[in-house]
Amino acid sequence: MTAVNPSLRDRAGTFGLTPEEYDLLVQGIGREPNALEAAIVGAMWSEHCGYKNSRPLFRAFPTTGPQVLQGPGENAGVVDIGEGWGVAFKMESHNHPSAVEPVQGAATGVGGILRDIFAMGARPFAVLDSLRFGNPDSPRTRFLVNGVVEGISHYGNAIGVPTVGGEVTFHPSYQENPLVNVMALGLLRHEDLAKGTMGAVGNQIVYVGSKTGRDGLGGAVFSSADLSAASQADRPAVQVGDPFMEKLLLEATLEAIQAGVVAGVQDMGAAGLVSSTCEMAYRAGLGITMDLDLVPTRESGMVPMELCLSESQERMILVPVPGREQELLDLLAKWELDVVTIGEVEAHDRYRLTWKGEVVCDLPVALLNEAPKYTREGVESADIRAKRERDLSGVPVPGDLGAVLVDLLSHPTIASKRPIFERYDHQVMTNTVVVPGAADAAVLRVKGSGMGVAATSDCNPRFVYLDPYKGAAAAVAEAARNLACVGATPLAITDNLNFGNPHEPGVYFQLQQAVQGIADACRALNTPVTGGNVSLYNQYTEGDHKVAIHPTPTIGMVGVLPDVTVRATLDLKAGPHTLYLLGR
Amino acid sequence: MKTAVIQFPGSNCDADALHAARLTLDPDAQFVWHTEAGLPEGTELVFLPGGFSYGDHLRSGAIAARSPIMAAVKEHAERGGFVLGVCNGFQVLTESGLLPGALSRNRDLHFHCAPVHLRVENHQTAFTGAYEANQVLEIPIAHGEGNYYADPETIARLEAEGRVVFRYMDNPNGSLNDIAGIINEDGNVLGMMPHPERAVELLLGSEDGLGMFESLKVGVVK
Amino acid sequence: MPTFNAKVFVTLKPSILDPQGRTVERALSHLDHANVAGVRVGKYIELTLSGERAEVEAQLADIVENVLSNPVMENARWELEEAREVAGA
Amino acid sequence: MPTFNAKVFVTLKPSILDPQGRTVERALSHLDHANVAGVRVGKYIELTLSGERAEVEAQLADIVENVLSNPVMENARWELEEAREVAGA
Ligand SMILES: Nc1ncnc2c1ncn2[C@@H]1O[C@H](COP(=O)(O)OP(=O)(O)O)[C@@H](O)[C@H]1O
Repeated sequence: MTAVNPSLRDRAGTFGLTPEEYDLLVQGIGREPNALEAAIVGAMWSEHCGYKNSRPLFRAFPTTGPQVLQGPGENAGVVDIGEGWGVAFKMESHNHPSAVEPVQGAATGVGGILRDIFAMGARPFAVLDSLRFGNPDSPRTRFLVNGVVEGISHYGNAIGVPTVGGEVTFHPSYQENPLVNVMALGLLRHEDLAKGTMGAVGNQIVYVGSKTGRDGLGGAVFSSADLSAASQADRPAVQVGDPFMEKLLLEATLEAIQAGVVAGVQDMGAAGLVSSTCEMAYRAGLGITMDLDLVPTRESGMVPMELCLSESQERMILVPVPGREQELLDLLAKWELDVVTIGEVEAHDRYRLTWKGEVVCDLPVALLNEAPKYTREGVESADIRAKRERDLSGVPVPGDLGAVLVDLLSHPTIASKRPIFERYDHQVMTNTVVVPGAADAAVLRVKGSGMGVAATSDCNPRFVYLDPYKGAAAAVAEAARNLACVGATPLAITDNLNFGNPHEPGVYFQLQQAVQGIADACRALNTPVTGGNVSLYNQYTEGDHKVAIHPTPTIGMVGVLPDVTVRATLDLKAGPHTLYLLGR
Repeated sequence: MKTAVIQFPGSNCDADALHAARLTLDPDAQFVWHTEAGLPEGTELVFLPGGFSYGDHLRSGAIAARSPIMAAVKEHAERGGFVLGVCNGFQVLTESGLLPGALSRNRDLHFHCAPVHLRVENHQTAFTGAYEANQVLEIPIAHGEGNYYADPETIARLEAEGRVVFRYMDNPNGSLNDIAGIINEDGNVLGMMPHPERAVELLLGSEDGLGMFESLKVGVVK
Repeated sequence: MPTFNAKVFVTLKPSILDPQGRTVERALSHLDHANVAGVRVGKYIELTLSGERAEVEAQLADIVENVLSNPVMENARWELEEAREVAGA
Repeated sequence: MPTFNAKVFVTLKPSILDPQGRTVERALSHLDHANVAGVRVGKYIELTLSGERAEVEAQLADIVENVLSNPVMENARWELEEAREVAGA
């Protein structure tokens, strides 16, 4: 083992751990960790990987139903749409990267969610993007909108998956902290459903895709002592995506899964190599040993911390079916990807890494995957409550309602999104039956069957701000209405919970209430939650303190049309028509 | 009509092209991988599909134009075989010299995906025989680099020889003379930015692309 | 007022992935140029500015840093040269 | 075998409209840089080649002309320089 560093506790924060969490770790392993181990635990226990603040709330979600082929816990949820077909779908945020470098931040957001989909054995066939920006008149907002749309368009168009829907809203609370939530859907035959598992003892662990660079390590998380000599300036906080490489990875992965040579597969996303292999080992209930010297690198002199936590894009872990290793390697090599066997599954419960012949990490798999969970006290902000309860009867009705209507219609949140969705290829794959703008949900046909799949993403954050329970429930209801309006039966949802700092009682209250609202609405509508994503600490500076963004629980919903030729769009057809108003 | 759809590693309309070709021209249409040295025996039509053949790094189509299969495509064209290049396929054709000119970034620098209206400027080609003179078609575009450029002499020649086959009614990208599609001197190689393979089924909005495939089919039977 | 020609070179930082460069390199090696390595694709921007040299230099530095490149992932350098009176281009 | 560093500059021909350059120019004038004109955006490519100088020069000329630029609308020029023995990167 590398030398034990007794002062690590003092800088636990640089690894994303509180001193108390550090003590938990020491207790769990019966010794002091080394810096690499502390960093690995810090990454695995982060909100992004470990959901330490949000998981306890998720118990409220309904997650089962006859239509659910795969519920939460895998790379993506999967629903049965009939005739042996399934749809894998999930939504994920790339908020912080997009605020720093909008083009690449948004592009790699698309890349990441697509990998989650094809890791399930599904061919990605639609993307939706839900975007929130600040004041529409500010130059920074224009820069961000243009960059984010450019990034999504660049990645999605190039890889050839249509972007078929989404939403764009503007509100000052997102001025510093734009939200970029991307949802993807994929189609699979039931028998091709793949899982993120290491399988059984003796299985090989195969690294495939791009080489590993120092991407995504420039954040403030680490003190420079833990990283190699590369200067801070050269350590990019941004990752650059390559849709061309991802296309190769997609085709190679699907070919391998369909050939039946894959026992387990997972994408390397946040916390890269570590989180993917840790989670796969945990699902198998087994230990692994990997040799970090074998990881393909893009730069020389990379050290274990960098190899483990790099967030270089377009990389996957594949576990071959025993006895068919060579078949898998040959198949992958054809696509000119870097392919290396870097480790093996073993009959113990440890997560072991070696480097230059030394064991540099030896931790229990379970400890890594079982982050401490926090349940906090939520308290509604008195200020927001007052706004909600404000008596509106005294507000004067404007005289010229026509002018008000024009004002409303010209607000960028309400105005046509054509300039945005025209920059996305929404027709590639020739399945898009209801295109953006034609309805509030997109409809795609399933080639080889008469069915259609519908998808939408929705959330009205102003409503959630005023009443997080009702607002979040309303987002689910709106999504269901949007599906019903194209003629689809809603099946299930994925969610993306974008909130402020959960340590603030007011924010925690919003999170709690919103989750309960989603859960109750999903129960009522029989649309279980099959997956989701959490993005916390979204805040902006007001005077000398931080204020949370409007709470934004984005809902992505998927539905099915038994006969895709029977569908509806929102345009008035050749009249005369009678218009009806439904509902209360 | 025996059809081969060329697949570059970053092609992404390859499956769409194959689907349309099988629906309209040849139930046995096949993919041909870019590293192949030759086309399948008896190939009559080579379909260069849209996409981002090599990530479209450098310039669209630039690297694809230099791949092994393109030598075979050139021979096929020289023997009088039909070649249809759509979108990125058009870019590959100009980059490989099978068609004159070049395609550069759209005037507003943005990618555009939308249905556009095209006028059939020459309905007496093997690709357009099923259309009427000056017929207006609705066919989708989806590209970021479709701005056709050639030097003035080349443009004048194309116009004089009736080789501008399709013209935009409302130019979406800045193309000179509103050019949407052109044909070579011998009339067997056609490149166009709009996607006829996306317009062969009413379910997806338009059937106006069908005429191209019907023209080719009839032409061969004739 | 004098006029200056500026040339600006924007390159990705060395440790940032350059997908363009990588693809071009791979394509070149398929084209029998296997002795080519380290391909990096950046931007080359030409512009002219009128004004006094000191001001133009400060202004150019600002433009390069804030408009023409993103310091998060790119490096940029520039050259400035006074244009000859009879602009012959 | 010696190694050479090449720098390649690809620019649009002067007669061709450069929408990117125009967009940058417009953005700059909105940002109070109205004294900036003639913005043209091109490509700057770095690569290394190993081999004897004469061969490398011929090869580079070929690559630049046939792969890195499109003579229909672009001009290209290049510089070649032998890399120092102790490659310090
Ligand atoms: N970011 C986006 N990407 C793709 N399509 C979008 C985006 N934003 C809006 N759209 C599409 O534009 C249409 C109108 O959307 P929107 O203005 O949000 O309508 P509504 O508020 O009535 O749901 C829908 O078809 C929607 O999918």
